[in-house]
Amino acid sequence: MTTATTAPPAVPPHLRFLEEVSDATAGESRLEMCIQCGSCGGSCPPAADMDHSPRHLFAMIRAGMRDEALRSNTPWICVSCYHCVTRCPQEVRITDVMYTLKSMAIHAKLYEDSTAPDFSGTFVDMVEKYGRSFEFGLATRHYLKHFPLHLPSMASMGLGMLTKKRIKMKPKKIRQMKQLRAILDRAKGLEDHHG
Amino acid sequence: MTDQHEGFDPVIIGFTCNWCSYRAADLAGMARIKYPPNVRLIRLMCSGRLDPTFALQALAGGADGVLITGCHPGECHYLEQNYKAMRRFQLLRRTLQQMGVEPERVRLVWASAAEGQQLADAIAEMVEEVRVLGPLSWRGQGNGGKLLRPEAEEAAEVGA
Amino acid sequence: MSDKPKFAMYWAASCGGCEIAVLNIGEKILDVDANFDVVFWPVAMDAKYKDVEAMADESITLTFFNGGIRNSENEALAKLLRRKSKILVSFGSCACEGCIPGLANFSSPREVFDAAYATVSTDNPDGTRPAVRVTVPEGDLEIPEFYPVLKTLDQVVPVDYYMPGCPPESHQIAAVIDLVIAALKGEAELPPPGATIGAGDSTVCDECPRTRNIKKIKSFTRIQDLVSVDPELCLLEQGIPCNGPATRSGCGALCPKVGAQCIGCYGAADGVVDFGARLMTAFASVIDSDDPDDIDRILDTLPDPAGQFYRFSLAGSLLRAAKPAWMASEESVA
Amino acid sequence: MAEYLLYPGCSMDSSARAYQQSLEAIAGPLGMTLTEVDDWNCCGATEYLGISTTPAYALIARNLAIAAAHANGPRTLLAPCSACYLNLAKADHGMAEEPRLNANVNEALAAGNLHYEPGSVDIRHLLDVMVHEIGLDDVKAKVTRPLTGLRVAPYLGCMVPRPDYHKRWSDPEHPTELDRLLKALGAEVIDFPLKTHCCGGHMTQIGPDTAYELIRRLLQAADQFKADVIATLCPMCQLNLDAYQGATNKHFGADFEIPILFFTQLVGLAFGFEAKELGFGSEMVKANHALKRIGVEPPPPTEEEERTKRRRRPRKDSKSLPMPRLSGERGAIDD
Amino acid sequence: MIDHANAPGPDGAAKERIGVYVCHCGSNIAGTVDVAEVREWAEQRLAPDGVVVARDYKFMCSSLGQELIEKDIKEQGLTRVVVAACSPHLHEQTFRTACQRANLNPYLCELASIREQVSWVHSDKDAATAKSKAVLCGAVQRVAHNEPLEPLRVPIHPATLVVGGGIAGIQAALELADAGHPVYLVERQPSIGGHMAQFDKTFPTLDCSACILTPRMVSVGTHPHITLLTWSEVEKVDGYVGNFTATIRKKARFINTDLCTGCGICQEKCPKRVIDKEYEAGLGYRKAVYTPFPQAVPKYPVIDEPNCTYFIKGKCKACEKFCPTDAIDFNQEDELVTIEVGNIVLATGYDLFDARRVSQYGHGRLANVFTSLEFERMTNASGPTNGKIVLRDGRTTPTSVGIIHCVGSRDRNYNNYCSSICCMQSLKFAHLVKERAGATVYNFYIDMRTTQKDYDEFYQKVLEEGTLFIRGKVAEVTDAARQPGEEGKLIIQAEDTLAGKQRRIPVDMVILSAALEPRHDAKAVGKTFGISCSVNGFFIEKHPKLDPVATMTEGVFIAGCASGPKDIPATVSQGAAAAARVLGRISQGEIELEPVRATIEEAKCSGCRICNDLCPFNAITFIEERMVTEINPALCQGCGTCVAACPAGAISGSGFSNEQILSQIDGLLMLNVEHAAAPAGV
Repeated sequence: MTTATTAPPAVPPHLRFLEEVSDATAGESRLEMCIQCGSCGGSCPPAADMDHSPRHLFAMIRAGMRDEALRSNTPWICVSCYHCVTRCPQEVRITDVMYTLKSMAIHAKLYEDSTAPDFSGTFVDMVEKYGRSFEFGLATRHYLKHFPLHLPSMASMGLGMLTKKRIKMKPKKIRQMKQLRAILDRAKGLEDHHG
Repeated sequence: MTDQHEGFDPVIIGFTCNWCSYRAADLAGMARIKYPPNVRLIRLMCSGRLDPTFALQALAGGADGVLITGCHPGECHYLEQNYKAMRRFQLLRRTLQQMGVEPERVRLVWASAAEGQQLADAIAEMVEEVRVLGPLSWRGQGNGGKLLRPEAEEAAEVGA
Repeated sequence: MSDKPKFAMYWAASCGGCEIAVLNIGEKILDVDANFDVVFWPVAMDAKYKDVEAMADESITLTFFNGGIRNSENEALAKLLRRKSKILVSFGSCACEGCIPGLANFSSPREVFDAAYATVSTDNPDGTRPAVRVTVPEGDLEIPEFYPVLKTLDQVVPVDYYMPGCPPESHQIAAVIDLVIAALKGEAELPPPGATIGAGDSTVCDECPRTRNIKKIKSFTRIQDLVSVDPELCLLEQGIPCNGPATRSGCGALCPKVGAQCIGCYGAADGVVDFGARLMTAFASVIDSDDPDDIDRILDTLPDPAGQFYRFSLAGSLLRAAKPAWMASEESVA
Repeated sequence: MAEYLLYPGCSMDSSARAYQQSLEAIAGPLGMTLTEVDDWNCCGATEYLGISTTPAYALIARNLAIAAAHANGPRTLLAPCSACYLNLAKADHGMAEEPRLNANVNEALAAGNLHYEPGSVDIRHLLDVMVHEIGLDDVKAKVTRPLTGLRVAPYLGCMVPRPDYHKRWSDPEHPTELDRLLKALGAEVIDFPLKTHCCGGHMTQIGPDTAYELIRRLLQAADQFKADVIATLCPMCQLNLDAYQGATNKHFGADFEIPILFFTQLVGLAFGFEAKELGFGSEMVKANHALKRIGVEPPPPTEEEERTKRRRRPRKDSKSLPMPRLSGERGAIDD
Repeated sequence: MIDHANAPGPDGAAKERIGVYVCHCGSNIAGTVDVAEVREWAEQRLAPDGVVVARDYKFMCSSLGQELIEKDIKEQGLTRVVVAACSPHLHEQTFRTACQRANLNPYLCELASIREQVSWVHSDKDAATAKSKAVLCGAVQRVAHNEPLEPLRVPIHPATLVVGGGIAGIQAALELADAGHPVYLVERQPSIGGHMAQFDKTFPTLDCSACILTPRMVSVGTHPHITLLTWSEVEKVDGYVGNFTATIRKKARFINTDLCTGCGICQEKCPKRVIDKEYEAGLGYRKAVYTPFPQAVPKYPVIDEPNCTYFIKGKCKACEKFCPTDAIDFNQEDELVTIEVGNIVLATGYDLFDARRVSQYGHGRLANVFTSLEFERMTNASGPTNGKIVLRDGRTTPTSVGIIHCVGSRDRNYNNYCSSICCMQSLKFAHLVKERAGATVYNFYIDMRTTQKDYDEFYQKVLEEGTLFIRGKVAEVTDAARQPGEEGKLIIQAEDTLAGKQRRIPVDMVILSAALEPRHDAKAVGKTFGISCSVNGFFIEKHPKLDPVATMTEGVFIAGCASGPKDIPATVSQGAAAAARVLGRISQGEIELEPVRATIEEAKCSGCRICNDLCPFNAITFIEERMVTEINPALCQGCGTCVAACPAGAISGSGFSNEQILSQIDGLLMLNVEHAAAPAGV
């Protein structure tokens, strides 16, 4: 049957979180289709550093464990390699779900370690400021804040990069910055969900 | 739109195939699933039997809508005849549009023998849609028989 | 006045082609004269309506009535000639199913008038439109009322025989005249009332010499858009929307024979309820796809289905016959 | 001369200068004319999508809209950077299949008087075009200096072969396109098992330890298969494997020394260009050995480099490679 | 314009005398529909349309209710009957039979469903009553145009064609032949036996496949009632249930089977070694002239033309030189035989999923990754390794083996169905590896499905043997070592979903339990026999539960994996079931077909050929000589698609004629004249 059914039955509370995540995901998340086979967790390169494997995280989402799920570091460690996506036997949009969870976590201010959110934040700030990413500004600002101890070791590398002219000291800015800002502002206005 | 058709109760003639959609209707009955009484079903052996003449006859005879149903694509009892029904339906709809009959008045719905609920829902939905359209009054009549394209549609509305 | 059987021919909303077709029968026309008194034939001779009114009912043996019923005058004459005629033949496509004038049924009368009296090329500053009654210094003028739709002859009066074609083929007309003459002499049996005469029982393909195969159509194309048309092969198989499969035989497949698709002027075969529907289902049935989008793509290559299927039969079609519904929605033009 | 729109992406004129340079060098011989998308902006990498959906897509879509607007210009939008390639493709695909997204993004674009109809540009990666459009025969024909004897590990990374919305690659896990291209250049190509595995992506910035481990896996596999160089087609991969190779060695007490080159640089060499024309010398792990192997004179070090030169330990036999943390493999519970 | 209602003729009386019976069905109908009012209305309002009797009764289907009808037919001389009651699918037969008892042709009786379509689905009594009138009126208008019909009777030819010589086909053939009926068994390969002949042990009992299969093969080969056609394929099927004519291509064997003794010298002497992709699943070799395996039935070899040196180079003929009976015949050509059969059993089996498609598992790239079928051959005592479990090098015995379930099954990237045998097969493999190689075995599964008799017990046994089970779909198999102990091994990386950890397990050998897929040519074969494939590509059964071996095409049955993955017990029972259905038909001697059929009025047919491509049952044929189209009534299934398509209106459909349906439409709308405008000419 292709036609829509009449008023859908109310969603039981413990399922609302699953729905929320699905709705907030661009396209169909297909989260509800997960059969817990673990091909995602098995494929994930940085799985070892995640507190929950993606599969486990999905089980938690289904269980309605909102806070635990949004606190998980898993989405932040996801490297968007899409191995899980192409291998998933149920075609769950895992990477997109991870993006959703990140933004939901940011909105809900639910994350243990601020390194990743900050990095994304800083990156986006730069982009919104110049229209281009600005590696030098980004790296320095980010490293100063989060890995002061790494700085020395990084310094030599950074210097190397500089001498090889692989880092620009000054940011590049696009001409139509106004236009870009207008677009992004409108877009933010449209970003209704999980407000 | 609706208020202007106060108290209007549409009549819809539905064509079913003997193997899927008619059995879906039977199932809806056995399960006591309620749907509006505005639809009257005719049993054919297969949706492939649906001669466009039947739809025209129904509309000419005073029906406000025509519902064509059959087995899901790939599940036809006669292997592939529902595809032929689909082809005819698509051409019929286009032609009717030129004749000033709103496309919403002719519907194609696939329903397996197990889909009593879905069929009932589809019927309910269509009845409401047609109720809103009002009695068949050849709106878009004055479009000189041009094939209504979305943008052309309002133009036709005005012309009527 | 001799006691020869009387013959009449009248044109209502039509182009006059039917008359020419009758004249085209050549010396046969002399047989008509030999066997009939032509009592009323506005095209061929002078006659007054009152003369016809004066005749006794059923005093005209044979009347060929061509043209559809577009206005009150057409209707009046139809009723008059019905009353006066023994055999009333719905003559030609216009009378039988509306033909080209019937295509006006796609549009409201207002639009019909606009097309005639309000185009860039018409000089009509104060937008005058025909009205049944107009008062001029000389007094009141009256013209026939223009109906909201064109009707077929049998929608206003009972008809004895139908003779299809736009126009009917002259050899068929000749045959019919021979038949009636023979019948009058008691040498032949007239077909049962309501029958279609001067045509075949099958469809144009039956008379078409082109070779035919199983049909699978991936897209339609206008004949003029084709670089070359296969002279041997069925036109429909070449994607040309040929109405031959559904159109009554009798013309001898003239058009396909000369490489033009049949446009369906002979109407539908016996027992068909709606001509357009037959064409619709025939075309749809040979579309070679099971994918809705693909089917839509193929149908896009048939830009004017209603025009294709109802070119001649719109006024006689099921939906347009259901006129009251839409007449109600149409404000009167008079 | 086939025309292409080029979306270079932010790193091409900075960290991936060599990519840009080598691409410019070989474009001519390959019969490609490249027109840069006017006033393009950053694609948002993998960061913006994690902040909010619509703006992230709108950011990307601005580029698509501008590209599509290039009046009767070429339809093919070329992206040499993996992340850019994927983001552009992702936005195009997402807008095509998700009406809600399409509507939102276009409403946003309208604020800048732009509109994008999904599918109106053909987003392709440089490698895809070289192999499938220009064709290996044409490439072979241009080879004047075969890379004979150079063992290359073909490395595509993640974002080019996956998720591959338009099925452009022979396989999402083990595509053979890069292998075939390099073979066409005369190189000795190893069956690199990790050719589509992750380089660590942004983790070098937010969780270096995680990144180092991923980098180590790649270097180790390349080393296990005795590769002289790793050929990559992504600025991010190149940066992580090259610039962080030192840090990785430090972190694990290892001493990998595998130069990471852009595949365009190797194409350039095979086409007979000189090393400096191809941006050689800008890599952190010097490619000099590799260059010498195929008889190419490495570019002289710049004086800064002279100043900042460091002593390097001679390379040890890989067998005796000391493995860090034999308790090792955090998470792995099978040792 | 055709006349719609059964309007009064010149004599003032309607053509037909119609009886109307409205059923209360207890309160099922009467509860929501004012039955009395409906009856009364019919009596008065429909009298002009020929209704002479109208009654309502508590239970029309009861014997009393039926007698009521019979009585009226006899006494009132009814010529048509309309019963307003339940769905025709429930009681149409009942009332038709009642009419027949009263010598009224059963097809002159119509049912109007006012229960399933009115009383049970509507609650408003007025609306329900009004609709009942409309539905009844439709039936009355329709029945006036019903015509007396006689069911078609066709004789059943006693012979049966069985397609496919696997265990399903063998079973079906033997059942039929043992019952004394002639059987033609057609097999594509040089020998019957199918996949089962490739296996070594069968789960769960572990008895040797050859030991139980060979006797069956032999009795097929020697059975007086079975004509065995191997190295043959069905090319064309004409006719219909009871009377099929099949054209079979006997491919050239290049062996004169009358002379050949099957001594096997030709195979010994043949100098050309060929990789055996079929029987040995690519793991072993055969000669260019060969019998697939020693116990092959029939025993005659075939010459593999594309690989034979003589056919390639024009010289060699070693086999011919050494053949003691001069049975080699290089000039032999394909031969077409046509046979007459009454029924057909399709047992065409399955193809194995090409595991290389799951590239992350490395089959075809990593030497020691094997498919299930390769492994079956390896463990088979008569296989390429004489049953020794070794790595590709052919020497080394593995010390650790990983078995991966669901490869290409339950995966939307390949096949989203469960292949149903993989769990048990993988357990069998685990046991064999333990038994023969004593290696450590890991089974990677998503869900363990051991649902049949003694299956779970077998699972228990394998657990006892110490096989290690890891619940997790394997992510990848790689040769990229990451840590000590991984060098030179295949590493299976997966999430142990129960331990909640990603694990890397180094093994020497990996076995992929590949999916069972429809035959690559299933669609084409289906077309030949007039049956269709499901979304998954397997043949569709008439009813998945109640009629699993029949198809929508009368006289064509399916058995075994042709209709979906099955284990051996299920396959065998289906073979037997199909045979039983065929035997039923044969013993009937003839079969009755519903008379709902399409017929062409030749005078009207213009030979436009619009209808020629519309019939999936090949009932429509074009007669070139007369340039008209004909319909074979026995092949016609009565769908009416051609009736609806005929542009000349030359095709009519009995039971569902235009007149019947158009009148029913008018009848249904009669109450709504306020909306309607009577079509011109009515």
